[in-house]
Amino acid sequence: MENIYLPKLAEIKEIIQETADTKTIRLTIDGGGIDFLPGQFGEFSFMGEGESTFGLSSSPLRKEFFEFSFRYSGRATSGINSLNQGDKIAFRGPYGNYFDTSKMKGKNLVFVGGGIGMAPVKSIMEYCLDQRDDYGKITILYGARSVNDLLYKNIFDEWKKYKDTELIVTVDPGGETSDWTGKVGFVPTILEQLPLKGENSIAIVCGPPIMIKFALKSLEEKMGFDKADIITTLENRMKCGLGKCGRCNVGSVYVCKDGPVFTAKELESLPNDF
Amino acid sequence: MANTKTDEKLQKIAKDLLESGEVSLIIGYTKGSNSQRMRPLFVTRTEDADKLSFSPNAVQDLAVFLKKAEVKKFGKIGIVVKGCDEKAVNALIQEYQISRDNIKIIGVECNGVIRQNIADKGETNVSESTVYDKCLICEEHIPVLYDFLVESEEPKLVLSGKVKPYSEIARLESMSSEEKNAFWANEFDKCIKCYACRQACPLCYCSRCIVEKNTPQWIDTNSEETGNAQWNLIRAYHLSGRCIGCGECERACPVNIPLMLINEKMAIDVYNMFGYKSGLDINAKPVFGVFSENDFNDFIK
Amino acid sequence: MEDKDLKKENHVDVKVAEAGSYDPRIIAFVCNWCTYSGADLAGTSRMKYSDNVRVIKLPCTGRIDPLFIVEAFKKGAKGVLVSGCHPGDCHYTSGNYHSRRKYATFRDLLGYFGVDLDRVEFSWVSASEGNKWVSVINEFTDKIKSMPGKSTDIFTKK
Amino acid sequence: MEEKYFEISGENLKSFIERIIADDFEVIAPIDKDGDTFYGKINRFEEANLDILLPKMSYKEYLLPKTETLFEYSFSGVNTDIKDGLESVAGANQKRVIFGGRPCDAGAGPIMEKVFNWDFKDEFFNERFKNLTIVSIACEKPDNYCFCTEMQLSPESSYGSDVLLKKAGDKYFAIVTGEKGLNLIKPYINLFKEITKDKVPAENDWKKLFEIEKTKSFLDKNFEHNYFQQRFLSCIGCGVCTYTCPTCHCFDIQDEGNLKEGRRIRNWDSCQFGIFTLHTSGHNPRVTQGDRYRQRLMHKFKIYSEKFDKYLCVGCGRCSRNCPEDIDIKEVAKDLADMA
Repeated sequence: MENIYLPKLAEIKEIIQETADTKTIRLTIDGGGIDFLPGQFGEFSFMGEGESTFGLSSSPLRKEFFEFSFRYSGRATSGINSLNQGDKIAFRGPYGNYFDTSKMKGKNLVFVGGGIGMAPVKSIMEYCLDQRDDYGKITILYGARSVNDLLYKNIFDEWKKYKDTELIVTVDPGGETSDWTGKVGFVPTILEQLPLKGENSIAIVCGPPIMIKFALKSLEEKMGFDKADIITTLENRMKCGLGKCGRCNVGSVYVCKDGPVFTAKELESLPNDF
Repeated sequence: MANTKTDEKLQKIAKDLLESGEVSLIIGYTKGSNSQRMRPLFVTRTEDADKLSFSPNAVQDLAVFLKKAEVKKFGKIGIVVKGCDEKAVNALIQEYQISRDNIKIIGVECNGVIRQNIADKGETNVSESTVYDKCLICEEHIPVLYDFLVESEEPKLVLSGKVKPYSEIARLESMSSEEKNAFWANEFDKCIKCYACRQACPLCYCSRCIVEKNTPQWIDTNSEETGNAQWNLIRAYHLSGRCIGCGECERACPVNIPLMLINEKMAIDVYNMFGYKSGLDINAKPVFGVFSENDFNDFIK
Repeated sequence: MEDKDLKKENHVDVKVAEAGSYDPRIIAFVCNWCTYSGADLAGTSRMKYSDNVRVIKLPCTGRIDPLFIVEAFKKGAKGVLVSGCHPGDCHYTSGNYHSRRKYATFRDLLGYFGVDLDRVEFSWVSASEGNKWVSVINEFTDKIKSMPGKSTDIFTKK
Repeated sequence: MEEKYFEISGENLKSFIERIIADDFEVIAPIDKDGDTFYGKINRFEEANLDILLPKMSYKEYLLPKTETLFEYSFSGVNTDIKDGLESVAGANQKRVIFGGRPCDAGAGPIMEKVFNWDFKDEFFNERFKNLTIVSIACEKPDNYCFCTEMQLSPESSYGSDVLLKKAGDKYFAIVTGEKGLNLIKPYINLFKEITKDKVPAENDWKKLFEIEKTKSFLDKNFEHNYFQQRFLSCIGCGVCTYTCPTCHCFDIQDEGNLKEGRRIRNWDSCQFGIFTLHTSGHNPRVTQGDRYRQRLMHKFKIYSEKFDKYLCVGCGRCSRNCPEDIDIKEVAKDLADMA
């Protein structure tokens, strides 16, 4: 008999302070990573302060550890925020479905991330970068409110090193600094300026609901992406992650079990309840 | 069922208000799911005003809807209120939750409402043994403030004095702390933390309740003895000196916790200590918004 | 103090130092301007008072929400003291007047729920009343110590 | 096991209950309390109120307690010790009997079992469900709020009951639906008289007021319909409907504790609360009470049946009877069916 709510203890190997209120935490269980697929999520907690749901943000192919990124905002995250390297964090997972990478093989890929929504994108993106030869051209568009809100700044150069891979970073108007060399503009606006075509391409989009809404529109209407070729991940409020607690359902879909990864086509068939 | 004179008067007032554009919504009562129940009705079109009605089964305090964002959107609102409910409207005005200018108060004279659980079993008689305790101590059968008044056709409530309202309060006061504690522990043990008491209360209007705040977690989330006692204590405290005694919390409670024993006790004590009764005067300052240099000081060293 | 350390500190244990001796934890919420200065004066004057008390300083008694009292009981305190400026002396003019109303009501409610009112104490202690602070603390501690095991507060698990 | 049929006199039923109590069974039955009727433990047969249609609350808490400890933790130095909450649930209360509930309440168990087992197995629920023996009594007179017939059950349905009693004058017919029921009555079998199926009176022809499939087909197509916002203006979001519902099972997971020790618990929760779906970012998919009541209808009459082939409602009508603002779900479901 197994208690499905019982977490495992993972050790914090490294904490990367991404922005003033965002951290990436690198974990190991029994000295190594865990088996998961890009797009899946886990339940993380510092016991006594409650669980929180975060997408796993590292590439599943990098077996020696796994990562997640979070923003310090409430009770559970303040608990996790207080932990140091070497401390233990409680983890359940991985849960949920994942990006169907077989469909993406050989195609051009567009990754669009906004703010902390870059975390799940990073997982699938690094997964593809790790197997760079299997895919066509890769375009990464990442935007945040301001320069100070950009995550993963320390690994931008690493992403750019791969062949035929372009990284475009943008910040919202007003969020730029005097030495900012990237783009300025909202993600959907910048997206429309890129020379992208829907043929033989797959777009992966994650960010705040408003960004997703407009980015999907740009991809479909301006660039001719097929709805089935746009993939996004929903970030509904969750508690159990196991399809029991009833919090995340949208239509007859439990986001924690049937999601969080959906194509724009699938989203279209769901009621507007997310 | 045919319209009573009260119903006709209500409908006329509502129609006039809607037609003249003085209000865009009337909140009133209409016949409910059985002959012994009334339910809230939201009238925006004059033709629906014919459904308005009133009876001794109109137990709900409609002032509770004034705190809802969806209802506030309507702007100018007319509301049908009994004397007790009207005090809630006053308290909301006093606490700047609604503006007197945006509200048309349609007061109905009320001679007591029948307790819902016995009405459901078929009780139709309005008497001192069938109405709520709040009706027995009611001093506002005619609302203290109104724009329109609909007089009652019901006979006045006859009080023989045999039924003692809230008699449990005196019994509780005479108990030792251990006995009181045991009494409330037993009551709170039933609590399932559905927060219906909060939702049904016209004066619990915080956009984020203290139980929903978790940094720090003031009230334990469990619905066992600890969490339940904390919740019920803080709920009662936040309503002390504010509760107008409509009894909606107790009526909504699915596990029958006698919440009015707490609210009423606090209302009595606040009156004794500070001479203040809630909801009687829209120009009065709320009791905890002011102070007197001569306030009760005996408990402080 | 870091958030994390604060939490550690918050966990109040009932220490049983030796068999037979009862060492209850008492929490005192005091205002910054009067009582805290009074306690400070007691300290600098080398007056001795019971070490069962943990003092938590807040700007004003007006800031001491009754929730704090519940929180202290919840975390295992056996007695709670709230102390501030004398009427008329409030640094913010009227914070203590407002809180007096609140505490009178809250204390009443606690009593109605069967919390032993001997466990909750209120006092006015000014910056010059080091002596009063010492006597308030010592008397309160003696009172709490005299009722070991008799816990009627309803905030902790039985 | 095939169904077995028995006859038992009123007097023997009384001795049956009293003997199982004497044999250390915990018997939960409707008892009069606080001016209403609730499920509670009985020590004597007479304490049970078998005339009442339905107690105010369902007996859901014996399957899904209002607060349940999932595990306890303690920190000692760098180590974390975890005590599995299942240990205290497993094997506990094997001798618990719900007596005198109605077919609607009994139907809730197997319906909820589906969500707790569709992929991950929730052993907390399973253990409690496994250990609960349900002896229900068929209804003779459903009231205006009842709609079990519309919900694919009936006042005489044996779905979910281990033993269903049907009153006939001063005796009862007992339908034993499976091993669990048979095991309960076996030691006291001399109180029962086995009969053949044809001796049990046939079910009445209960009339339906509306077709629930029609309600569903309305919900399928009309997510944005104005009806929800208008009709549920009168909803105050108290959640009494969900808390008294025998099938509502949504829960919240919370931690209680400090840096030394504590526990993770799950509490009942309700889709009627504004913060139920509130995201950290401030975004809330269900802003109005209309959105939230619609979700309850959707979950009951559409979502659950699409996922698990059963409607998440047994038609007990508690949500209607207990609603402080008199929202009658039967009336609403019929409205929707009529609009389809």
